[in-house]
Amino acid sequence: MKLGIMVSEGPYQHQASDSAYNFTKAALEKGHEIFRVFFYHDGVNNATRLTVPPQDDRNVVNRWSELAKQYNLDLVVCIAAAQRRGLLDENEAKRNGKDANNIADGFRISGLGQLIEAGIQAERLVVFGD
Amino acid sequence: MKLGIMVSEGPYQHQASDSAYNFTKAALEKGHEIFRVFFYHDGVNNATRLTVPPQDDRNVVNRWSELAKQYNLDLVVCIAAAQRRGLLDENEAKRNGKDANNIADGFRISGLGQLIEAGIQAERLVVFGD
Amino acid sequence: MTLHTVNKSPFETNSLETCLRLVRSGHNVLLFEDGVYGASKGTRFEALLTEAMQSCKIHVLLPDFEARGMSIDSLISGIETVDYAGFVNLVTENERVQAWL
Amino acid sequence: MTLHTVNKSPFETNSLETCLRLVRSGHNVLLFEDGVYGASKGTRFEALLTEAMQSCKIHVLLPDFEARGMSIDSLISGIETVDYAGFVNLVTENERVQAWL
Amino acid sequence: MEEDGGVTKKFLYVNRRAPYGSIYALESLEVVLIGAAFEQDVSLAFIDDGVYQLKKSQSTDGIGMKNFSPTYNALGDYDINKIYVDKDSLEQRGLTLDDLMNLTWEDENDNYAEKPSISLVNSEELAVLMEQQDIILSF
Amino acid sequence: MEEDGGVTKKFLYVNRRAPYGSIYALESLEVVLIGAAFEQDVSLAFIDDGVYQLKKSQSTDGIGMKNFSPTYNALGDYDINKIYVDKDSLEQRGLTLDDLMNLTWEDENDNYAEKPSISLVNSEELAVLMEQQDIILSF
Repeated sequence: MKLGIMVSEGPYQHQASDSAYNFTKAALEKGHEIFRVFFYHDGVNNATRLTVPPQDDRNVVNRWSELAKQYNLDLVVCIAAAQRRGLLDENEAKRNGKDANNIADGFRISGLGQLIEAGIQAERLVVFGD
Repeated sequence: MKLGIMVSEGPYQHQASDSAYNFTKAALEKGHEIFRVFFYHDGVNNATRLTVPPQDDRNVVNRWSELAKQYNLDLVVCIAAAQRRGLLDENEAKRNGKDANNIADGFRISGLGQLIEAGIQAERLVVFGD
Repeated sequence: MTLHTVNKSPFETNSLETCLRLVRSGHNVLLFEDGVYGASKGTRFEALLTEAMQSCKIHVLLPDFEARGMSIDSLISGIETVDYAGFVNLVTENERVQAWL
Repeated sequence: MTLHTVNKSPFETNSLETCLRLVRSGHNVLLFEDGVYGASKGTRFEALLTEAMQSCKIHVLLPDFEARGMSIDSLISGIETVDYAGFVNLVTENERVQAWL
Repeated sequence: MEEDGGVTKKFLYVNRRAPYGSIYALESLEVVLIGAAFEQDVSLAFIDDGVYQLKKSQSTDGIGMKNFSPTYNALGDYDINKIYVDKDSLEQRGLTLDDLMNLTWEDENDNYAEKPSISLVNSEELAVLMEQQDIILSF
Repeated sequence: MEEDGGVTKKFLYVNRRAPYGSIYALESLEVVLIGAAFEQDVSLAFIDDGVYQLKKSQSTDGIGMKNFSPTYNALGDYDINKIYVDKDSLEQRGLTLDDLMNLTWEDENDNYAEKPSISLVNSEELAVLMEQQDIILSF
């Protein structure tokens, strides 16, 4: 079945991203298709490549990047939420006159329409938040 | 009186940073001393210079930077919480092999001892969180 | 048929109570994250869940329950345990998912 | 003398109730952010606050109350309004601040 | 939208948080407005503290945040006129319909008559409404 | 610590959240451990869902997060042995002291006898305790 996922909280502060990851991985392993994972609200903070978690803890960002690579996942970060919170890719940094960007491999920035599209295209949409 | 402030949530997602800012500003305008503002948990995200909030909204990060400049405030970001969440200064980026940093003017990264010290030195400690 | 997910402790927020007020007969409810605390015997939520189970099924995500040191022995009778694969099945077997954040 | 701050809606979380269970005579309580909803007349929290005011003072942060469209007319009688400067005064006049997040 | 092959689904946005204390109310509204372009069958539900989002007379000058409540008035122009308010939640909070903004839409099939967008619903009606949806977005 | 001029203050860490669902429990513990070096008069209170932080038998393999509950056992080694658990909160959750980890410390003034660190307190005792503090950190 074709599933859509929305993640509304950042890494570590709440369990939402962990739950979404464990759910997505289980769905993929069962042979389901993940149409898109959409990161909204503080969820956009899952997409920064600048995290340095403790050695004995999980790496939330890398885990998403690796899952995206393995399964060719579409990880989309909401542009409006990302701008508010300081999550930029190279283009966005340039466009907004910022001297750095921080997006991690496997994520892309796009509009809220991508969330609606996920709702239309996917057969189920599952929301993970606080 | 000498006050300490702790901010536990990031910009925009919760009102904590707004409340802490409005409180701090009012305290300074009344002639109180702010010993330190300590950013912990997702509060570290208040210190990124990469935010691009909508034109008609407040700029949470710049507001802190400007208040720091005007009153010579000590804005301290917890290093452990910052590493988990991807908030780095130039040194931290270098030390951790990251190709970018994102700290804003007026903030500095330091250890949790700075929070304890604020508790010891300040006459009151006020916590703003979710 | 709807899958309702509850990820908050019923002692801290009103999510479980509102969910159970609006759940319909035949629906499924999944308790996960801090929501699993509602699945334990001997609290004021036991009666609420037991009553809900007259018409619905209640599930608890076992990995979250175990993470928090809760023992299967303390599970309210009638609540079923699932792992993440079981969570996925609940999502696909129900027609929609409603998250009570 | 302690200043207790409550920033959560009492309808959503248990912060106000726990605060009022543990507040001592002569203490001050400040409702701010979503906590201001507790200051309105005509809800199940009115009796709780009115009882607490037998021994404590309850304050509400007016800017937060007004932001949410709540009118002074709806304020439970006896609750005092403060602005941010008044919040600062409450902090300095009490010996410690306890945040009920 | 052509790219979606003309599919029309029933979308419900469920709002259970108060405004300003957290951003969910504002960012939910942003999704609703963007989503309006997709010509889906859209409903909004306000439950628990979500009913406070529609409170009249919001005035945020004192907290330095943007008052986004006037935007709810624009929903009618986007053909979003199915706004369901949970009666129990409203009553628990000591509020009535009169305390909420008067949201309306113009019915082009009825000589552009201005009609109310908000319906008060009881638990049973709300439960039925939720069960009729394809997609439920929770904020 | 010399830089603090030998001041000793009474610090209370108030924990009201369950572990794992959010990070507050873990990051609160990190402050407590760092703070131990400052030789202040430290107490910990566990209220509401905070009491779940001390639950025995936590096992996080299934969720891929680090089980940090064994760290509470180390508190005694840092001379942090005033751990107050709100009795009402514990009872509401159907738990007893036996459901919590057995946290202890060694009393060097009593031939290193192992003594329990946890005290169950009622509302009145807890309220008095809180009123005796200089600094209250809430998580």
